[in-house]
Amino acid sequence: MNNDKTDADIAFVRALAQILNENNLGEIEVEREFGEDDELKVRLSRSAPAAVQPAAPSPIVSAPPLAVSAPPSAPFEAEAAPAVDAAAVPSPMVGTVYLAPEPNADNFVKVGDTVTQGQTILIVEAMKTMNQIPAPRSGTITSILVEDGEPVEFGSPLMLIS
Amino acid sequence: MNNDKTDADIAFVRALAQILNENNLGEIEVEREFGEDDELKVRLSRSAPAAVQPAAPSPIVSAPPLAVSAPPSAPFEAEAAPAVDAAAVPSPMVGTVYLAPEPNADNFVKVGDTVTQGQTILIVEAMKTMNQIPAPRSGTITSILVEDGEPVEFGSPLMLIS
Amino acid sequence: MFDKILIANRGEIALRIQRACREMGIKAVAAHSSADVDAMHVRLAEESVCIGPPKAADSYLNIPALITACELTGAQAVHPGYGFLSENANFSRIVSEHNIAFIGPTAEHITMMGDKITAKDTMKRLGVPVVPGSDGAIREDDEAKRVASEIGYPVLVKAASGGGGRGMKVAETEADLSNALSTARTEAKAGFGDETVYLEKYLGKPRHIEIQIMADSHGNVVHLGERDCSLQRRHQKVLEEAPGPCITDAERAEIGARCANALKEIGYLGAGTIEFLYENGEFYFIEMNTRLQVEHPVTEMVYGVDLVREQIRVAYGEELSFKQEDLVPNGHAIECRINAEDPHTFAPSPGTIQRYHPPGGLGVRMDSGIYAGYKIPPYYDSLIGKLIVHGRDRPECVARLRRALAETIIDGVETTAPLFHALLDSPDVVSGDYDIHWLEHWLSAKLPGE
Amino acid sequence: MFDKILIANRGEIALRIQRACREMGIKAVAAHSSADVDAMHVRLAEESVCIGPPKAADSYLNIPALITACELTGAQAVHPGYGFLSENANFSRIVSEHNIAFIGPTAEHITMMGDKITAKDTMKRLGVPVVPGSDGAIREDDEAKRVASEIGYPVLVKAASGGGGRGMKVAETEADLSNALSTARTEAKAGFGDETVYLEKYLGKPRHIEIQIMADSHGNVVHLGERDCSLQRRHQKVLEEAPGPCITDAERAEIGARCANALKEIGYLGAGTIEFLYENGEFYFIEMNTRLQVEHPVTEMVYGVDLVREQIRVAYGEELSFKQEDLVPNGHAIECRINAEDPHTFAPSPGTIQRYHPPGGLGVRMDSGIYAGYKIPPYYDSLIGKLIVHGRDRPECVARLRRALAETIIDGVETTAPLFHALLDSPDVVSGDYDIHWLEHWLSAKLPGE
Repeated sequence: MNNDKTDADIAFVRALAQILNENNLGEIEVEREFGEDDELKVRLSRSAPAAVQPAAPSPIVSAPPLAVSAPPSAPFEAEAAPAVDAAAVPSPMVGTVYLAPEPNADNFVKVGDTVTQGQTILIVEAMKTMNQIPAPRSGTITSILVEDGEPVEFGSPLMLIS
Repeated sequence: MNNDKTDADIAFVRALAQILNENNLGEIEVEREFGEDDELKVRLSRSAPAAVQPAAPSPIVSAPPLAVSAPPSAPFEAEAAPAVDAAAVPSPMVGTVYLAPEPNADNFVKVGDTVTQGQTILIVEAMKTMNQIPAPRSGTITSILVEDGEPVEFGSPLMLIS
Repeated sequence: MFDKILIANRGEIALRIQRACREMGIKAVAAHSSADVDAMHVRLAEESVCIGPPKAADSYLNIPALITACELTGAQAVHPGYGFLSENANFSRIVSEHNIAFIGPTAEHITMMGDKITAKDTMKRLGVPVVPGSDGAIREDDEAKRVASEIGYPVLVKAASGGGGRGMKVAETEADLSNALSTARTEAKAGFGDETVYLEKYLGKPRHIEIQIMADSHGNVVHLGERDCSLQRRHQKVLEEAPGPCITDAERAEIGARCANALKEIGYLGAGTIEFLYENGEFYFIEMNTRLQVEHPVTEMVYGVDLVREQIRVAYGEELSFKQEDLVPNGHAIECRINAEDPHTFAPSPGTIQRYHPPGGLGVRMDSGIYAGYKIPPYYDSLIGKLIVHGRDRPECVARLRRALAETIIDGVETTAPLFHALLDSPDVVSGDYDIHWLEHWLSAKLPGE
Repeated sequence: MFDKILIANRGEIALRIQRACREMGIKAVAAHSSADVDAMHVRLAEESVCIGPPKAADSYLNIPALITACELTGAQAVHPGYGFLSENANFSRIVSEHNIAFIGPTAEHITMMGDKITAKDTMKRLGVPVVPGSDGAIREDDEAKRVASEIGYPVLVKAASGGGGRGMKVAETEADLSNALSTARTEAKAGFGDETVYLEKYLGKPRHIEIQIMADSHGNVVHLGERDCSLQRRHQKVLEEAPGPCITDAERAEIGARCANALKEIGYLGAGTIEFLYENGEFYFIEMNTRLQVEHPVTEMVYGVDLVREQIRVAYGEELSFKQEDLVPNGHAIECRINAEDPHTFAPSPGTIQRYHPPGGLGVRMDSGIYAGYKIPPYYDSLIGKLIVHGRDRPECVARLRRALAETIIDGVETTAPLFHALLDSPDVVSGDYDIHWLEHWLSAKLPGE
C-alpha cells in the first residue's frame, strides 16, 4: 500500500460524502476496479432523506425559557465528559473527595509523583466512611482532576495516571 | 504486517471516521484490494446507526390484529402506485369511469389506437355530470388501467399513452 | 348508527374525528388532497379518497368531489370539521339533498348565523344580550344624550359608513359627548363623505368568552359552560381555557341557560358556539359559530365528554348522552395552539418534522397529526398540534402546562411552543388577568423592533 | 414544602415522580446508574447523580450511595418509587436517621406488612377479612367437619409441610371431606414425611382486587376504591382496571372503609395497597404493598387525583388534599403494561427504540420514558411504558383502548402491545369476565406448542 493511494481513496470518499449531503441522499455505493476493464458500479439511494438523528431528545429546540436542556449548574455535570480517557482513575463511588488523610496534612499525592499500584491516592467519603482509593496501576500522576472537598459521582475521573 | 502499513491503515480509518462525522453519516463501508486489479468498494449511508425511517408511521410493527396498516380492501388504494409513470393519464377528478359514451356503444379508445391531443378517451362521472376526458397529448394507447364503471380518485392513472 | 362517515377535512381535526369514529365502531373515509397523502389520518384510515390537487379550492372546498367521494364510498354522513366547508350553507344543503347526513346544523341555521346582522337581530329577539346602542343614526345631541344615559358610559360614536377606527370617538362621560359627536361627524364627513353617526356601548378591555352548546333533535339543548379565548393575535386565538378565570358559577348558569334557550327556540341541531365580549360582568353577543371549534377540547376535559361523539349521535337522530344537570365542570383546562411558525415573527415554517416527542403523563392530551418524518405541506394553515392540559384547579393546570411544554419536542420546523413558555412567565397570564388586547400589547412590548 | 427530592428509581416511575415534582415546583434529583445516563428523566433532570454501575445491587439498591447522593445534593426527601428499595424497612429507617424524609411509610409498617404471617394476623385483628381456615392442624375428621361447615364448602385440605400443590385436596361437599383428608394425609406423609394437614377456604376462580389507601399524619385515611388486576402471567400483572368490573358500589364502600379504618388504627402514613382475592362477593386479604403501585394511574384517572403529589404532601406533613366524601369514582380506566418482550414467548427484547409515536387524543395517557433513539438497557425489568385510557364507562374505555393501541408505534424492539390487541378480541376480556387463572389458560390455549 502506498500513501498516495490512501490519500486518493480518502479524497474519493470525502467527495462522495459531500455529494451525499449536497444532494440529500441516503446512500451511495461504489464498486471500482482499475484493472483491465476499469469497472465502476455506483448506486445512489435517497431512502433516508429525512434521516432522523437518533440522539436523545433535547426539549423544544428553540431554547425554552425553562432551562431543561442545559441543567442549571448541576454539580456533577462537568466531570462526566473526560471519563473516557484511558489514563483516568474513575471514582468507584459517589461521595466527597479528600486529597489528604486529614485536615492540614499533606496530600496523598501531587502531580508528577510516581505511584505504585495499590497506593492510596485520595479518599472518597460516603456516609461518614472514609474510603481510601488505591492507584489502579503504577505510573506517574499527570493530573489531579478534583479539588479537596469536591463531590464526585460514580465514574467521575479523579486523576490521570500515565 | 509492518508498522508503516498499520499506521497508514490507522490514518485511513481515522480519516474515514472524520468524514463520517463531518458529514453526519450513519455508515461508511469500504472494501479495498491493491492486488492485480486494484479493487475498491465503497458504501456510504446516512441511515444513522439507529436509523429512524422517516416514512410515515405504520401502527405497531408486529402486525396488530386491527388491520390498520393494511387497509381492508380500500377501493382506491391499488391505483395509487403507478401514478408516477410519465406515460400515464391521471384522472382530473374523483368519480366513476366510463369507457364508452353510452351503454352498449363502442369504447372511445382501445389499446393500440392512435389518439390526438384533445380527443376524448373516456368519461369520468361526478355528481351525475359526465366529464369527457381528453387525451393530454397525441400518441398510442399502450394500456387502459381502469375498467368501465370503476371508481377513481383524483390523480389515479387512467391510461398510458406512449 | 352510521356505518361510514366521510371526513371532509384535514390535519389534527380530521384525526380527531377519525378517532371518535373508530371508538364508535364507525368506518371513517379520509377525503384528502394529493398534498395530504402522507397525513397521519390518511395513513391510519380504513379507507381514503384523493379528492383533488393541493389547492383547497379544488379539494377541501370542492363540493362535487366530496359528494362524489361520498357516493363512491357509500358514506352515509359527512363531518366537515372546522374551517373549509363547515359553515357553508350550500354544502350542508347539497349534502342533505343527496340523502347524506350533514354532521352540523341545517343550511337555514348556517345562513342565519352567517349573516352578522341577522344573527344579532335573532339573538336579541331570543333574549341573548347584544352590544347596546342607538337603533340607527343619531342626529341630535339630545337624542344622543338620552341613548347614552340608557346604555351607560363610556359610549362609542361610530360613523355609519366608517371602518378601521376612523370616525370613531369614545365619550367617557356626558361632558365628552357633544365634542365626541362633532369630531366623529367631521371625521366621518371628511373620510367617507357621510356624516351619519350612531352610538354603541364602548368596551375598553373586554374578554372573549364563548358558550358551548349541544342540541339534539329531541328538544334537548344544553350548554357546556364557557371558554375564555381572549389571548388572540390578529383575531386568531392562541390559548384558550375553561372555565373562564373571571366567570362566576352564577354567570355561567345564567348566560348558559339564555344561550341554550335561544337555540332551543330556533330548533338548532348539533354543536354550536355563541361568542361574546365580556366586560364588568356583562355579556355582549358577537357572533355564533355553527360548527365544532378548534378549542373544543378544553370543554371536553372540564366536562368529561366527547363532543365529536355527541355531534355524530345527534346527527344520526339519537338523544344527547347527557342532560344539563349531568354537566358539572371539573377542574381547569388550557389549550395551546402549536403552529408551525416562527415564534417571534409568526412567519409560517413549513418543512419536515425531524423529531417529534409529545408530552405524556397525568392530565396531558396532545391532539396532533404530525409524526417524525412528516412533511408539513405549505398549502394550508399552520396549526400542527394542540396541547391540552387538565388540572384540578387553574394553578395546577398552569404548572402542568409548564411541565408538559418543557417535555415537548418538535424538531425540523419552527413552532410557537416557545411563545407559550414565555406567556407562562407573564404574571398576567399566570393570574388570568388579560383581555382581548393583552396579547398584542405584550407582543409589541416584547418586540419593540417589530 | 420540600425544595428538593431525590428520586431513587429509574424508568417510567422516575419520570412520573419527576413530573409531579416539577408541577409542584420542587427540584428533583435523578439518582441513576451508569447504564441510565441517557434515560429521559436523567436528561430532563435539573440535577442528576450517577450512583453506581449498571448492576442494581451496586446502584439502585446501594443505600450508602443513595444517602451520600442526598447529602451531596441537599435533597430533603427520597422517593423510592416501586420495586428496588421501596419496601426496604432498613432504607426507610436509615433515610429517616439522616433527617431525610422517606416518601413512604415508617420502617415499622414496612416490616409489619413485609412479613406475611404478621401482616395477615394484623389485618385479621383490625377487621380486614382474611382467608378463613382452621387455626392450626386438624387431627380428627369430626373437627374437620365442624371447621369446614363454619368456613363453608368448598374447602382445601393442605399439608402443613407441603408446597407446590402436593398434599392439597379440594372437598367440594361434606361427603368428599373424609376422602380428601385421608388422601392429603397419605400424600403429605409420602411427600414430606409429615401427615399434618389443615383446612382453608378453597377459592376456585378468584379475582385479584386491591384497595388503594392514602393516609396523612393528621389522622385522615381515605380509600380510592379498587383496581382489578386479575389478568396476570406468572404472578405479574399485565392489565389493570378500575373500577373492578364485578365490584358493586356497596362492596367498594364496605371493603374500602374497612381498609381505611385498619390503616388508621395503626397510624399508617402515605400510599398503600391492600390486596385481596375476591370470590362470590367476599374479599380475602393476601398482602399489603407499602408503596406506590405500578398501576396507580388507573385510580388517578377514575378519581381525578395525583397520587404522587399526595405522597409528597403527606410526607412533608401536610394534609391530604381530599376527604373521603370528595372521592367519587368517575368513568372507567384501563392500563396496559407495555414490556420490551416478545409478545408470544415473553422473552425480553432489549435494544434501541427506532421509532416511537405514542397515541394521543381524548382520554389517553402514556407514561413512558422511551424516545426515538433510546437504548433500553438490558439490566433491569422490561416495562417500557404504560398506556392508560379513560372513558365514561367500560365499553367506551375498551373502544378507546383499541383505538389508542392501533395508533401506538414502538419500533426497534419487540413489545407486548400486540398481546393487548389480541386480548381485546377476547369476549371474556371485553365483558370483564376473567379470574386470576384466565390469562394463563388463554395463553396456553393460544399457544398449544408452548
